[in-house]
Amino acid sequence: MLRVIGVDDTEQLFDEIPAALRIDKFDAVPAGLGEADVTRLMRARAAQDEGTVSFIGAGAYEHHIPAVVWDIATRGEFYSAYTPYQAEASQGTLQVIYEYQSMMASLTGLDVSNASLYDGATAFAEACLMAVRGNRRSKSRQILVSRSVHPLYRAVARGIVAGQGIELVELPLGDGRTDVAALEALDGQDFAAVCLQQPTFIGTLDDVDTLTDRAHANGRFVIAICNPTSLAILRPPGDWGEQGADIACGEGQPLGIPVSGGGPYFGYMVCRSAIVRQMPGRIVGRTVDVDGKPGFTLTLQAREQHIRRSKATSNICTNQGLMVTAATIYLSVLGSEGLRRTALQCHANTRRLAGALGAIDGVSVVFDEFFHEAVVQFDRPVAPLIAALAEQNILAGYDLAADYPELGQALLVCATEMRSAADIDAYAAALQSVMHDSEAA
Amino acid sequence: MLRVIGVDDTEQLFDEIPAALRIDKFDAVPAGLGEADVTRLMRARAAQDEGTVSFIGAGAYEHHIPAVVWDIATRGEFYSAYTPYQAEASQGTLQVIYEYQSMMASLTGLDVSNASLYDGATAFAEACLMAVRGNRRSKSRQILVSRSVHPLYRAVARGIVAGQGIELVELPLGDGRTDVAALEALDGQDFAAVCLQQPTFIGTLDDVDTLTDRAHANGRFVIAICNPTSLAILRPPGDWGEQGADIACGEGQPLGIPVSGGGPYFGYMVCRSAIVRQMPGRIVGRTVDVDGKPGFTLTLQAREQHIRRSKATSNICTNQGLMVTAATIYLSVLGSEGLRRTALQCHANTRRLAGALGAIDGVSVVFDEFFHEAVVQFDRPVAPLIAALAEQNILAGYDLAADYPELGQALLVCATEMRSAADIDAYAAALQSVMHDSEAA
Amino acid sequence: MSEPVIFELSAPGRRAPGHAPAQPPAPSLSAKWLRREAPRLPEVSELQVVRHFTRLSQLNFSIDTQFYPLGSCTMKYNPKVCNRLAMLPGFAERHPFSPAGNAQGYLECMFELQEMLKAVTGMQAISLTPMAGAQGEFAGVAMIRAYHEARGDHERLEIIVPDAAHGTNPATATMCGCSAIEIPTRPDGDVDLDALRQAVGPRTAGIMLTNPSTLGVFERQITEIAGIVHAAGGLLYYDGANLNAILGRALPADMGFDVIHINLHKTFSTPHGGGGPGSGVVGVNARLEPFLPVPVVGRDGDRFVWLTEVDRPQSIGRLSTFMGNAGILLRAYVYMRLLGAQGMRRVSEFATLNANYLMRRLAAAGFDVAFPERRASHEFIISLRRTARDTGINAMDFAKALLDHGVHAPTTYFPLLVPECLLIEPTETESRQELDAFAAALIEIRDQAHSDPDAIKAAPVTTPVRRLDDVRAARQLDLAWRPAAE
Amino acid sequence: MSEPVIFELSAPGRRAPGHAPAQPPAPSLSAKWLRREAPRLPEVSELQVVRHFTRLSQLNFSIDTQFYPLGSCTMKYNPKVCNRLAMLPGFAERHPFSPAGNAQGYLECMFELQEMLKAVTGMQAISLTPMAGAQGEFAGVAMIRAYHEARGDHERLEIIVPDAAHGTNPATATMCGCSAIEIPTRPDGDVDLDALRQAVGPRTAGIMLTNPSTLGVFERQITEIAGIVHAAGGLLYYDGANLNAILGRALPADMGFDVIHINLHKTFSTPHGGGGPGSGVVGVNARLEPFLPVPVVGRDGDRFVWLTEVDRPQSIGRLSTFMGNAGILLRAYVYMRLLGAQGMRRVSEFATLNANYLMRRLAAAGFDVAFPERRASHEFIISLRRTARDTGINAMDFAKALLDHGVHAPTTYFPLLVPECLLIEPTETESRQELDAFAAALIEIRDQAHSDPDAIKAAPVTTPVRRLDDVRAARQLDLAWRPAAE
Ligand SMILES: Cc1ncc(COP(=O)(O)O)c(C=O)c1O
Ligand SMILES: Cc1ncc(COP(=O)(O)O)c(C=O)c1O
Repeated sequence: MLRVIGVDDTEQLFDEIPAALRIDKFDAVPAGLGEADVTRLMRARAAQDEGTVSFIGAGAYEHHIPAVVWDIATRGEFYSAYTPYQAEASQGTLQVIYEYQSMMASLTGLDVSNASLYDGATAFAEACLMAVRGNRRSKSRQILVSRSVHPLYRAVARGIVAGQGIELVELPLGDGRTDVAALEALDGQDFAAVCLQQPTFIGTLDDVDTLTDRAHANGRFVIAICNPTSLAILRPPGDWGEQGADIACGEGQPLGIPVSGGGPYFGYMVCRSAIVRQMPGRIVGRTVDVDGKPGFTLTLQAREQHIRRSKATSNICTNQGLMVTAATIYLSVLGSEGLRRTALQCHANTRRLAGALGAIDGVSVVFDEFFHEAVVQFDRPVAPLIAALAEQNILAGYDLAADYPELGQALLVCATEMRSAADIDAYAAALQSVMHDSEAA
Repeated sequence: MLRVIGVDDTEQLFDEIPAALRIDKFDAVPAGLGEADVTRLMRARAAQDEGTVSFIGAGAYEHHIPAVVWDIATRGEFYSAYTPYQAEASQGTLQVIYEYQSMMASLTGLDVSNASLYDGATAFAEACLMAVRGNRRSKSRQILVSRSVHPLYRAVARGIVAGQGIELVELPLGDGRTDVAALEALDGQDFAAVCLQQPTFIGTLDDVDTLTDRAHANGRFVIAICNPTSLAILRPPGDWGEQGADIACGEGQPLGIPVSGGGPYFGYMVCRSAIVRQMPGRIVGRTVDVDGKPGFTLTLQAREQHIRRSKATSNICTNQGLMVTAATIYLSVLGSEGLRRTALQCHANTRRLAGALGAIDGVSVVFDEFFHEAVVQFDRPVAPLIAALAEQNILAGYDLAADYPELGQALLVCATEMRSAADIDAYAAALQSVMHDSEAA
Repeated sequence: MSEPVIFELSAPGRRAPGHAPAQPPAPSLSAKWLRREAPRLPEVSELQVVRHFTRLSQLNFSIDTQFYPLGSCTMKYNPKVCNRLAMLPGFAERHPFSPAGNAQGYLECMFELQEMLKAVTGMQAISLTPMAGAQGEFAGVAMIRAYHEARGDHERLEIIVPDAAHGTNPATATMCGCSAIEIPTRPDGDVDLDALRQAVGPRTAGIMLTNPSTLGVFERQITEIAGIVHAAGGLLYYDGANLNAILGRALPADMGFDVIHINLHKTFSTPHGGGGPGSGVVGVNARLEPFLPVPVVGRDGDRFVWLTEVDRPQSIGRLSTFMGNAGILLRAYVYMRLLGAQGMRRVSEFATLNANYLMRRLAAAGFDVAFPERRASHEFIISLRRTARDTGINAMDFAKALLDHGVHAPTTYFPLLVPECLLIEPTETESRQELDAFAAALIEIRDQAHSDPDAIKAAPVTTPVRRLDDVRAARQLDLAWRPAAE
Repeated sequence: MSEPVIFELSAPGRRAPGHAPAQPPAPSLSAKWLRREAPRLPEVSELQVVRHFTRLSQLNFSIDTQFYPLGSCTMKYNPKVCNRLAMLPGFAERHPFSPAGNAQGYLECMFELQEMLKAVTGMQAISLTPMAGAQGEFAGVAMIRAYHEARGDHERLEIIVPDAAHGTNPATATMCGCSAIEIPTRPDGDVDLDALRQAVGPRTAGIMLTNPSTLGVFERQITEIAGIVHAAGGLLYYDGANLNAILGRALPADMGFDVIHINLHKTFSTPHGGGGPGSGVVGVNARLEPFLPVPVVGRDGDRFVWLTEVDRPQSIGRLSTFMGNAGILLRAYVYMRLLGAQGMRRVSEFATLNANYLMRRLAAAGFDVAFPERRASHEFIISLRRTARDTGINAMDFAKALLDHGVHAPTTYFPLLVPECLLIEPTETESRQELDAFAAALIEIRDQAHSDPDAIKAAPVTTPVRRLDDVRAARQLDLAWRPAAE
C-alpha cells in the first residue's frame, strides 16, 4: 500500500503536520489491555455499584425491560448504522422511526413526532426555542414555566435559551401544583408559551385543562412535559383543554431504556402539524419509490443544520437513534395494555410506599393525588437519612431541600413496578430503624 | 378460527384423546411468572454460584471468549434456525459448518470433519463404534483404550458400546503415560483400534508416534483424543507416526464455549477420507446450484438415521450446531497465532502453578513434561483440602484418588490463560494455610 | 449476495488483537511433541469476522425471521430471556466439577426442573443428562434392556416401531444392540393392532411410540397397545418429540408408558441453533427408576446434591462427560417458569388450534389431508400426490416454491408412508395472519403448478442460491476448503 | 421483501404476556385526569415483535454488514465488548441520583476517561456531559461567550467559520446567539489567511475549525491562524470530529486551540445506532476551565466525587438532566483501554494509510481528487464533475449505484465547496480487499456511466426499495401511521 501511495513509511503520511506540532511518542495514556483484562476490570468496577434497591425517580425510572428489547436493538444492523441519509440502504432504521413517530403521536394525542432529541431536559429547551419561533401571536422572548417542571429541566433550558435572549419566568406552586391564580394574574401579558409538567416533578397532577385554556386565551403556546409511561393512563397533552397542548416533550427513558447512570436516554417531541416546520431534529416520512412501492425517507430536511446551516431550527445532528429503536420495540412488546398495567402498578406501588412511610412517626405524606412519585415530609433533615440508608444499599429518594425549600424537609420517593411489596416493607423498616438510631444518637 | 374448524371451543379439539386419559385441570407445576420475576429469581440463583476462581480442568477449560463470539452466535438467524435440511434457506448455517469442517481438518491434520456430536465423551464412543465398523483388517469387537484417556470418556463409551457387544480393554499407564511396552506385549492380537489421548487426561504427553505405528503394524485403527487448544502447538493426530491417526475426536468446548456447568459443549470428530462413509453425524459439502453458483448442502446423508433408519451409522439427529457456530467464530477471531498464544500461556501458567504448589511442604509435582494440567501429590488426603479451599471460592483441582489410585493422594490442577499470576499466588498461599491449619488441627 | 469462504478473506499475519496474551515464552516441551506447521485458520480482523458471520446469518431462514412450519420439529418462538438468563456469569462460568456447595443455585433449578418434568409426564423420576432426543431414546432403550437383563430376560432384543416412526427410533434400537421390528399403520392413522399382536412375543423388549404420532393424530388405542405389549412382557417407550400437543392435557404415564424422553428443544423451546444443541431428558416409572442414567439431582434436607453410580448402582451409567447440556436445561427451566401450569395448557391449546385451523383451511381449498376424518394434533399432513400426478410438481417442488414466498418449507417426505407429503406444524406462537398467508402461498403454488409448472420447477429464485446439485456434492466431495494452489 | 408497518400486524387484544403486571387495581385518581381512549400501540405477540424488527434490521446497511466509507462520520468497527461491558448490571441499573458512595466504580472510570481525553487533546480539563458533537459545540461557544462576558467584552458575538465547515458549526453559532461569519478556503485546501485577517476584529468571539478539515487535509497554517485570532482577542474552537486522523500524533492544544469537542461516537467508536447516541465531550485550556459545563468528575483523596455549580460557580451550567450519555462514555472508556497509547497511534496510522492508498488508487484510475497535491488525512474528496458533465451521471447517482455493489455510499455534496463531490473515509478498520473492491466498484460505475447511463440512473435495484420520491414525502406529509379507515 505504501508503494501505491509513494511513501517509504507511514510516518511520511503525516508530513503535512508542521514538525513543531508533531509528537513522536505518545504514552500519556495507559498501555492497551486485552479484552479479557478489560472485562475483568469493568466487572470489578460495575460490581462496586451493584446491588442497590432504588426508590428514586426524579426523572429516571427503573422499569422492567423485556430481554427482547436490547437483544434486537443491539443487532449490528441497527447498532452500527449511521443516520439514514441514504434512504434505500436504511429502510430498517427509517421504518422503525416512522413507527416510533406513530406511537408517540398516539401516546401524546398530537400529530407529528420527531426522531428524538438528546434527553428530556434538552427536548424541553428545544421546545422553548420552538415556541418562540413558532408562536406567531406572540412577540415575546419570555416563557412561563411552572415551578412544577423538573428543576434540572429548567436549569438546562435556562442555559440553552439564554444565548438567544430568551427568558424563563417561573410560575409558582400552590398546594403542590401549578397555581392557577398566579397564571390568571398574568392575563394580558405577552409570553410565548406556558410550560407545564404532568404529572409534576413532585408527582402531583396539575389542572391542565384550565391552565391550557388560559394560556391559549392569552395567545401563548402550551408546552407539555409528560412521562410517557403516565400517558398510558393520563389524559394526553393533545386532549388538554379545548385545543390541546401545542408541543409535548419529555424524557423517553421510561420506555425500555435502562436508568444507566443518566444516559443515554432520549428526548421526545411531538407537536401540532401546523408548526412542524419549526420542529428541531429529524423527521421520517412515508413515500413511494420509482416503482410506486412504499418506502421511508428523511423529510422536511430544510429545517436542519446540514441544509440550512445557520438558519436551521437547531444545531442537532447526532440524536439518540438507538434508544428510539429500543423504545419502539418496548412499546410494541408492551402494547397499550401492558403499558397501562405498568403505569397502574407503579401508581399502586407508590401508594403502598407512601402508606408504609407515612405510618412512621415523624413522617408524613403531603399530597393526596399523585401518579408514581410522592412527597414525604420529615421532622428532621433528610440528607443524613439518605446517607444512612444508602449504606444499606437502599436509595431512599430525591432530597427536595435544595429545589423546593417551600416543601420543608421533604423527600421525593418512587416505587415502580420493579419494587416488590417486600422491597417496600424493607425500606420502611430500615427507615424506621435509621430514624430511631438518629434519635438515640 | 373455531368456526373454520367446526368446533365450539378448543376443548373439543382434544376429543380424540380417550376421556380416561384427559386431565381437565393441570396445576402440578407452579403458576407462570412474569419475565421480571423470573429474571430476579435466576439472578439470585446464579449469584449463589458465582465468584469462584477455578483451577480445575479435567475436560472443561475456562478460556477468554471474545464478546463477538456469542454476540454473533446468538443472532436469531443462527439461534432459531433448524438443521439445514432446506439448503437454499440455510446457506448461513451450512457455510459456517463447512468453514468449521475446514478448520478442524487443518487443526487435526486429518481430512474430513463432521458437523459435531454431543460432547467429547460421546464423540469418543462414536469413534469406537466407527472403528469397529470401519476397520476392514480387524474382525475384533475389542478396542484398546489407554488408561490415560479421560476416565469419564471411558465410562461413557463403555456404556454406549456395550449394547453392541463391543468391549474396551485398558492399556495401563507407565510413569504417567501410556505404557508402550504394554502395547507391544499385545502384538499380534486382533483389536479394532487403539485409543490415545494427547495430552493425556493427567496432562502428560504420550509417545504417540511409537504407539500409532505399533497400532497400525497390528492392523488396528488409531483413535486420537485431543484438546483442540493443544493442537495449536502439539503435533496433530494426522501427523502421528508414519500414517497418522485414523480418527481424531474430543471435546470442542475449549474453542469459545463457556464451561457452563458441563454443557452444552460439542464433540468433534475428524477422520481420513477413506472412512468417511462410516462417520456418524452430518457433513456439509460444497457444490453448485443450477446456475453454477457455489453453494453448500448436507451430503452423504445415506449414513444418517433419517435415510437409513436402523442401518444408519448412528442414531444422532440433533447435534450441537450452535456451539459449532460459536467455535467457528472463535477460531476465526483468534486465528492460529491467537490460539497458539493461548495454548502457550496456559502451558506457562500451569508451569507457574505447579512451581508454586510444589514449593509447599508436603506437596510435589509428579511429572515433568505436561501441557496445561499437572499432577500434584500430597502427603495427605486431598478431599478435605479441596473442601476447605472451596469455602474460600478457590476450586483447587480434580481429585484423582478414585480414578487413579496408583497416583497416590493426587490432585490434577490447571491454570488457563484466565488465571493471573495473582490468582496463582493466592491459591498457593491459601493452600499453604489450609495445610497448616489441618496440621494444627 | 454470496459471501466468500472465510479463508478467502485471510491475509497472512492479520489478527484480531487483544484476544490472546502477548507473546508467551516458548514451551518447555521437547520438540518431538511440537507441531511443525501452524494450522490453517483464517487470518482476519475482528471487523471481518463480524461482517462475515453477520452476513452469513442473514442467509438463513429462522423462526426469528420466517414462519417455519417444519413438522415434528416444533419450531416455536424461543423467548430471548431464556438465553439471557442461562448466560448469567454464575451459570456460564461455573465449572462442571465445582463442588455441590458452590453450585446450589444451579442445582436448585435442576431439582425443580425434574419436578416439573415429572408433573408434565406423570413419571416417577427424571434424568436430565441425555443431550438430545436420540440420546434420550438411547437411554430409554438401554434402560429397557437393563431391566430385562436384571430379570435374567436376556432374549428380549426386539424393539417394535410403527412404520411412521422417526428414523432415530430404529437407529436407536440398533445402537442398543436390538433389532427394530416395524409394524404397519392403519388407514385411519392408528396402529394396526393385529399386526402388533403378531409382532409381540418372548423376544419383545418393548415398543417405541410417539403419541400423537408423527402422522399428526392421537393414537386412540394407546391403552390397548399398552395392554398387549405389557402382557407380552415388553415395555413402552414414549418418544416425547410431540409432547407439545398434549401439554397439560394428558400424561404419558397414564397411557401406560414406562419410559419417555422429551425434546426440550421442541416442547420447551430451547434453541435449535441450526442443528442443536438440544436436550432429551428421560422420565421413567418406578420399575425403571433404578436404571436411570446418572447424575441425577437429589435433595438432602435443604441442600441439593448429585446422585451418581454410588447412589444408583443399577444405573445404565453416564451419557455425557459431565451432566448433559446444563445450559439448555436452564433455558428450559426458565421457559417453564414463565409458562407455569396455565401457560402450558395454553401451549397445547393454541398449537392444536393453529394446526386444526390450517388443516381445515387447506382441506377447504382442495388439498388432500392425509387423515381428513381425524383431528389434527399440533401438526398434520397433506399429500400432494394428485398435483404431482397431474402436473409433475411434487412435494419437494412445493417446498422449494414456498421459500420464494418467504416461508420455510414444512417437513417433506416424512413420515414415509404418505406419498408426496408435507408434514405441517404451525406451533402455538404463530398468528392467524401467518397461517392465512401460508395457506394462500400453497394455493398460489398449486395454481401455478397447473399454469406454469416450469416456474415452480425453477424455484427457489429469491434465495441466496437456487437448487443445489446434491449428486455432485456427494460424488465430488468438497468437505474442507483448500487454497486454489493445493 | 418489504415489511408491513407494525400496526398492520396488530390484532385487538393480542399481547406479549409476562411483560407487565397482572391486572393492577384501578387508579385512585379522579376521572378528570384519566385518559379516555387507549393510545394506539401495536397489539402483537413477542414473536411478531422479534420477527418484525429482526427483518427490519436486515433492511439496513451497517458497518457490521457493509463497507461504509461515509466521510466525516468515521464509520469504524464498534468492538462488541464495549456494549457488553457498558450493559453490566452495575452500570445499566445504577440510578443517576445514586449517591457518589454507590457509584465509585462508575466515577473511577469517568475520572480516568477525563484523564485520557486530556492526554489525547493536550487540554487542561474535560467535561463529559455534552451528548453529541453539536452539543459539544454549543458548550464550546457558550464557554467562549461566557469568557468574553466575564471580561466585560459584551460585543464579541461573531463566530468565524470556514466555508468547508460542517453545518453544525454555523447552526451552533446561531443557537448561542452569535452570528456566523464565513471565510473562504484557498484552492490548496487551506484557509485563506487574508480573508481571515479581514474577518477578525473587536466583534470576533472566536473561530471554529476542524483540523484536519472536512476537506480531508491538514490545515498547515494553523499556528498562524491561532496567532491572528488570538491577536484579535478571539478564541479558537476545535471541532474534534476528525480527531481520528491525528490521534496520538498531534495535540489540538499545541495548535493553539482553547476549546475542543470530541465526537466519541466517531474517534472512540461508540455506536452510531442509526443516528445516535453519541457523546461530544469538551476539553478546554486553563482560560476556559472555570466555564466548563457541570457535572465534572473530581477526586478527593481516594474517593471520586461530582463537581457541580457549587464547585464551579462560573460554569455555563448543565447540558443534560443528569450527566450526559453515561453509557456511551463507558463504551468509549472501554474502547480506549483496549487501544492504549500504541493502539491510538495505530488508529491514526491505518486510518491515514487507508485513505491515502484509496485516494492514490482512484487518482491513478483517473478520478479527480479534490486536492491532488496534498496528503489525505483520514478521508479525502473526489469530484465527479467531469463525469457529470459528460454523461449526466452525478455524485448522487454514483452513491446510489454503489449500493448495488453492496457498499454504503460516501458522503455526498459535502463539503459544499467541491462540486459533485464524494467525501470518502475508509477508516482504519477496513482491509485492503475492501478498499480495492470499492475502487473497482467506482471504476465500474464510471464505465457504465458512459456505456449505459440509464442503468445507473435506475440504481439502486438490489435494495429493499429503489429511489424514493422525496418531493412527495415533503408535500404529502405522511409522518404517522393511521388505519385506512381514518
Ligand atoms: C418424532 C421424533 N422423534 C425423535 C426425534 C429425535 O430427537 P433429536 O433430534 O433431539 O435427537 C425427533 C427430532 O427430529 C422427532 O421429530
Ligand atoms: C465535522 C463535524 N462536525 C460536527 C459534527 C456534529 O457532531 P454530532 O453529529 O455528534 O452532533 C459532525 C458530525 O456529523 C461532523 O462531521
